[in-house]
Amino acid sequence: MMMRRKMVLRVVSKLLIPFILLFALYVQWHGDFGPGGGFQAGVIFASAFVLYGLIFGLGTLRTALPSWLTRLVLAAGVLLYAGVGVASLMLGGNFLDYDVLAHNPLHGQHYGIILVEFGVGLTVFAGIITIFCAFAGRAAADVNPSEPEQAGDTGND
Amino acid sequence: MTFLAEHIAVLVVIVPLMAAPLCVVMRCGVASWGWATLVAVGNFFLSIVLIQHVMTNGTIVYDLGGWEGPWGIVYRVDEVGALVVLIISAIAAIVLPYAKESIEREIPKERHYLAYCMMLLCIAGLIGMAVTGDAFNLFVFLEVSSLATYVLIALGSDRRALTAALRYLILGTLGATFYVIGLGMLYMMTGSLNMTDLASLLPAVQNTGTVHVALAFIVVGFGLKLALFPLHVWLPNAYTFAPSAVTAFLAATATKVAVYALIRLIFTVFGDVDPLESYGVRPAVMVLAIAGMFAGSLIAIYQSNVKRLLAYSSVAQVGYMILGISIGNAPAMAGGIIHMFNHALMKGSLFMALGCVFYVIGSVKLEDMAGLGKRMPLTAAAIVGGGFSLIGVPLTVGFISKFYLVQGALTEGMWPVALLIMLSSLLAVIYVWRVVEVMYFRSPAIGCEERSEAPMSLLVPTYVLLGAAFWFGIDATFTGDIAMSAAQTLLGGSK
Amino acid sequence: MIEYAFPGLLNYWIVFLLMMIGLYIVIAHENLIKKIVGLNVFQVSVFVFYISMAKIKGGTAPILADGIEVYSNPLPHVLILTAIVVGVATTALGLALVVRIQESFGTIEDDEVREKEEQDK
Amino acid sequence: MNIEIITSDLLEVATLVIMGITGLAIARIRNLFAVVMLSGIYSLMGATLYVILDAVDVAFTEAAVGAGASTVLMIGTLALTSDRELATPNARTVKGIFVCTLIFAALVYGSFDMPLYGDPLAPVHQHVAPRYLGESMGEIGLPNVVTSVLASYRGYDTMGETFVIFTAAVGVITLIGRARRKKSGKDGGSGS
Amino acid sequence: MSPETLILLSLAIPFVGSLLLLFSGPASANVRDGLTVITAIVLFGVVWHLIQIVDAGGRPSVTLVEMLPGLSITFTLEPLGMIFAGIASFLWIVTSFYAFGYMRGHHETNQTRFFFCFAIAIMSAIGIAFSGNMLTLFVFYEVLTISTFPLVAHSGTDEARRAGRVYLGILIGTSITFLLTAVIWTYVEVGTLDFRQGGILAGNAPEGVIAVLFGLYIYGIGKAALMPFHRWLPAAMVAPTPVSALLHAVAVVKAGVFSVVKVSVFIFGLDTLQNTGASTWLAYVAAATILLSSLVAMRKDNLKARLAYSTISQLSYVVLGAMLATNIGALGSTLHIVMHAFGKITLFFCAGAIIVFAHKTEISDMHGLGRKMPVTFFCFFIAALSIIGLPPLGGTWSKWYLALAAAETDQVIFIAVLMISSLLNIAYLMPVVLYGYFGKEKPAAHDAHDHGHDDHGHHAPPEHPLLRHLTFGRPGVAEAPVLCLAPIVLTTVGCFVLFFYADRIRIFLDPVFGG
Repeated sequence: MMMRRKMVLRVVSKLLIPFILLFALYVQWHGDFGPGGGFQAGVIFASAFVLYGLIFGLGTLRTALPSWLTRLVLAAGVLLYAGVGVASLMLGGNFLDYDVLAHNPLHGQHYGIILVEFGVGLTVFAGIITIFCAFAGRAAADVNPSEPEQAGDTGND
Repeated sequence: MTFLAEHIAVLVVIVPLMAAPLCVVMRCGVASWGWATLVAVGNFFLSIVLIQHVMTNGTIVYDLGGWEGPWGIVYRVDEVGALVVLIISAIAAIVLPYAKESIEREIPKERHYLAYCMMLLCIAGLIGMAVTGDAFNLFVFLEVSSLATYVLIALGSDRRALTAALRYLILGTLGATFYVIGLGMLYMMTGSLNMTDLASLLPAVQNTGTVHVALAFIVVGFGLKLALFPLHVWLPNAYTFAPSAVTAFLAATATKVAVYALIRLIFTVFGDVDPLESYGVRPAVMVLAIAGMFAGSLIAIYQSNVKRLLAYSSVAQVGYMILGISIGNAPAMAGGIIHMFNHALMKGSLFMALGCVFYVIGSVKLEDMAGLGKRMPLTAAAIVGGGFSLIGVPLTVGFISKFYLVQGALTEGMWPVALLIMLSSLLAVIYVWRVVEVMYFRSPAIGCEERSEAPMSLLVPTYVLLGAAFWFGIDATFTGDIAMSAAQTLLGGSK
Repeated sequence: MIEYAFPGLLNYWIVFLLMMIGLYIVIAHENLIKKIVGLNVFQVSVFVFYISMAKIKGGTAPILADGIEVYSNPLPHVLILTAIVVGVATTALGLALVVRIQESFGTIEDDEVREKEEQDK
Repeated sequence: MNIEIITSDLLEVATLVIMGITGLAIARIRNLFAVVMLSGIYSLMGATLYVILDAVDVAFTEAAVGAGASTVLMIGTLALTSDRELATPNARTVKGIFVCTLIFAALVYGSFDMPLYGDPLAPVHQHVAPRYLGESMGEIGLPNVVTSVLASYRGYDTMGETFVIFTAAVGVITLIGRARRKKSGKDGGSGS
Repeated sequence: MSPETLILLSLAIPFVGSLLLLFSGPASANVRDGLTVITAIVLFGVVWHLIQIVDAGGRPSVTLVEMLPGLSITFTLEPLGMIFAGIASFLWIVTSFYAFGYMRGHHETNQTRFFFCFAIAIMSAIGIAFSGNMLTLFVFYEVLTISTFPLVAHSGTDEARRAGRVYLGILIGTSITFLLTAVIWTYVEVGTLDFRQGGILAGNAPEGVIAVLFGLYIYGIGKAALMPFHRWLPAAMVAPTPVSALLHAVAVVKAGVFSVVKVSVFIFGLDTLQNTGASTWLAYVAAATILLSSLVAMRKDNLKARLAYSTISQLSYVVLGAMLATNIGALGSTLHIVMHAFGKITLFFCAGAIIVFAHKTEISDMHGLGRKMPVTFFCFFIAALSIIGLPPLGGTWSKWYLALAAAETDQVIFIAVLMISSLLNIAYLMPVVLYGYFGKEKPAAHDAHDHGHDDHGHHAPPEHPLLRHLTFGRPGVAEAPVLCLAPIVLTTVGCFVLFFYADRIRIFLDPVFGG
């Protein structure tokens, strides 16, 4: 583990991470009223995990967030967004017409926006984690001399 | 059925778009392939419904989110748009069945499902570009398709695929950003992003420097995406080193969609009067188009890698499309439009045939293809057939395009242009014939004389597309009608 | 119109200059990471251009509140939110490609890569 | 003239100038680590500027993404490659300066007909935007107009944007992801 | 069967035949050759039937496909085309027999591809003959070019490939650059491409356009081998002799000049050409081609090359007739298509027989060969006389009408050209015969060739009786085998017969040139 001995970092980050997550949730659900929304929330939420990964190692992060899970979340986010659109199609509106989601168009809009923002948040969160892990995983492989990369190779898997 | 008819414009986009995440969830190459193929074929039928609907009921305007333009995003599908959607989904429905064997040979197994996911995203992005009526939405879907394209190209088995993808990424992003700058200026002058709305607002500010510069930026931006000479530098390597199935798909669709988007922007957004004329850029565009026709063909003649040869030929063919637009009368414009369709058919089938070659002999270098006529008679015949189309031999689609183009040039009295078109076809004869000669009149290298044809799963899709290239060359009424009426609509503003 | 005399168009010109710095980095530098940084600079400058045009002097952020009359235009903000995301997505992909190029060619200088490509022929 | 407005304008121009200096530094410096840091600072300055220009949502995003995520990714890339840039050939410099000057001239030419900065009568403030500002409360019911436009009026764009992120993430896995079967024993290798 | 069906049938027969022999070819050479003959005979039967229908005044027409409104693949029969179709299909039978003897005697490879392309070439010749509009003609014109390319490059040697490139380059180059431009231009001017008696451009286009268009057409039809686009024809002589005989003496080149006549008559109208004078300068070009290529022919020692230049010269007779733009001139042209076809195919057959069975290609090596191959040389002599234009041989009539036309238009210079050309014909054709009969054999050269021949014999399987040298029971005679000799004799007889039937052909053509 690269940072096993850095006690201060470990303690501070352990304290910090819950607050970051909380802030992300606030940004996610408060975006309708102030600045913020799914996108920013997703990034912040992910940053907490990135921090975790940096301090405690990629393997530990992957135990908490296995790759199948991030992929599932990644797909679930976009599908949730598009799914809201399909739902409004099914309910007789145009694609992404939230008016039909509830009896009152205003409520419908509200539900719709909350749902799609959530979808955005999920995808962005999972996306950033995925990208980070890919780069970090590559770095971990890079220091491993047992796997020389051949020129012209499509890549090792 | 009314549901289908009502929402068909958006369905053609979201079906492949929503299918893509499922591929990632599956994590299984064969299952993803089956799923992607199913979706592509389904989408092909949807696009047939779409074009029928457009042809009977006229242009579809679909308000996404129920917000009408210019406040929301609208989809606006006219005849050409529907034709472009049909091209994309038809090519996808043919390339995907083909892709299985080809991708299994060229891409490591763990990445298959990712490749299919990217394929679906690319399809959705391209279709989204074709149907949108919102100038900024165009950018978003341009990026969806572009990002997927970069990844697909980088999957090629040669390491040069990586650099090809990165260079394309850099130039493509520059192009897209140029477009965004141009669009920003238009928005600044009009306050709208909706294409129809822009068209009605632009005449008032048409003579401002801002709008002129905006047009220039949009043309350069899309010029990069559609490989307009001399902005084509990314294309040859990208097509050469991408996996065969990807090359076939991209060559058949990507540049055409960009051309179509440019046509839309120039003629419907700027189109209150003939924009090329009123902005005084007709000669420049025409010169670039002709230069592209000749430069592309001339460079193609000297290539020793056949994929690369065809890639340069694509640069030349894009020149034809742009030339058709720049001449500015209905037949020439129809020629440009119909060539988008026709070129998709011929280049698609040619690259698929080359994929067969690569599958069997592991190379597409000219010298390695010696004696191919004997070793792989069906594949070689397909290459010859596609080559005829490139030349523009009658009864192939290439002839129809050239007929319209030359007709347009002559109607306008530009007979030197007509002669130049013909001369550039001669260059096509030369590069096609180089390949044919090597395949049929040179003996194969020692040790590979025996016959070994590509598997049926590769050959059948190739021949389906090739058959289409002949079918629409023999009976061009369908495509000709659409192109002609679309051309008249596009130019309608100028009369 | 005196209150619009400053900065007038000056800020747009500076923004254009910023764009050109980005573009220059993309064109003139061989290092692939630097090219991608250049793309970023270019794009951020374009974003600034959009956001600048949305501004109304004396306006406030478009979050509706009582007692405020003048809001800046929210639409470019939305567009740029999207564009930022697209930008970072492109950057991520570009960097992934750079990593692969480094692994395959052993360098990320475009001219050196090109030399090695010549040898592949 | 309102003193607040003048301050804001001065602040804006000053920030732009700082960004310009940062940009030039990025172009000149050959230590890539510094370049990446400067690039982050450039984004951060951009975010500051967005706040001045009333675009708080954008500023928030730019700070999180441009200054945060992008920089992390770039540093990650540097760790995998090298942090020195070699000298640039002169021919390229000349070409770059030539092209950029040309485009700059075009842009400046185009700017002469633009509405002045901050003009409330500019077309952008007349056509579509007033409807968002005026009607969104009644149609959507949210005070943050940016959210209304983002998620509802132009919700489809946002969906496209989400798919862009999705594409990029999947693309990155495709390019540099590692398969499950390899290196399961090591802490770093089993990622994505 | 209705005439319409017959039209399609006559295109389908060679096509289907070609496909059949493509698949049967590898199985058995005899089956393949049998198929070729049957296809050829059936085709001629159908064409002959159609000729009679046309003679009776029928003008059947059928549209195969409509590519775009106003652009269709249409076949319409009229006498001019029937003449061409008749010659091509009749001579195909003859050539088939000859080709078996030749190809087997020569032990050629890739025979299946050879006969396949041959059949496709014949199909396109028929298509050209039947075409009802300019587009159809153009389509089949191109198919003919492409299908004959493999025949030219047949041997696959560097020389053959180079020749193939010249062949394709000139023919495709001219046809795409000039002819296609002209076709589309015509369409732009008048909105139709249908052949019509009196011409579709007549009165529908400005004079300047007509002049330019006509030039484009005539030079676009590279197969007419008008100078300076004649180089492909000598180049094509690397092909096996049956190809040179049927295609480069009959089908391909005649397709070219036939197209010239057809364009002059049905697109422009002879009256239009006469009134605008658009064709005058081309008449001079044709005259120059006649003389120049005759002069070149005299200097060629290679027999096939000499015949090739002779063909170029003779083709320009046809072009000249059309350029004179009178009915008599055009009639002379059409007749010359027929007469020259029989004469030249005989000459090529003879040349082929000499190449295969005496292994001589250069005229200077043929001294005394007439004594060894008496029949071949006699036939060569007769055919040469027909080309020169002496009675009682077919060639007389065509030159007669051409001269008449020149006189009619008061262009005496062309009469002089025809006369000089006839003298030149004598000068380059007669020496072959004279050397053959009266020259002294060169022993050294003879030995070398004989040796080569023996070599052949070693590797070749036992020869079929039809492929054995005929000796007529006389020592020193080693005549070509029956399979080759019979076609030669037949076409020679044809030259005679045509002298007596020329008027019948004129009557047949009356509906076109009757005015």
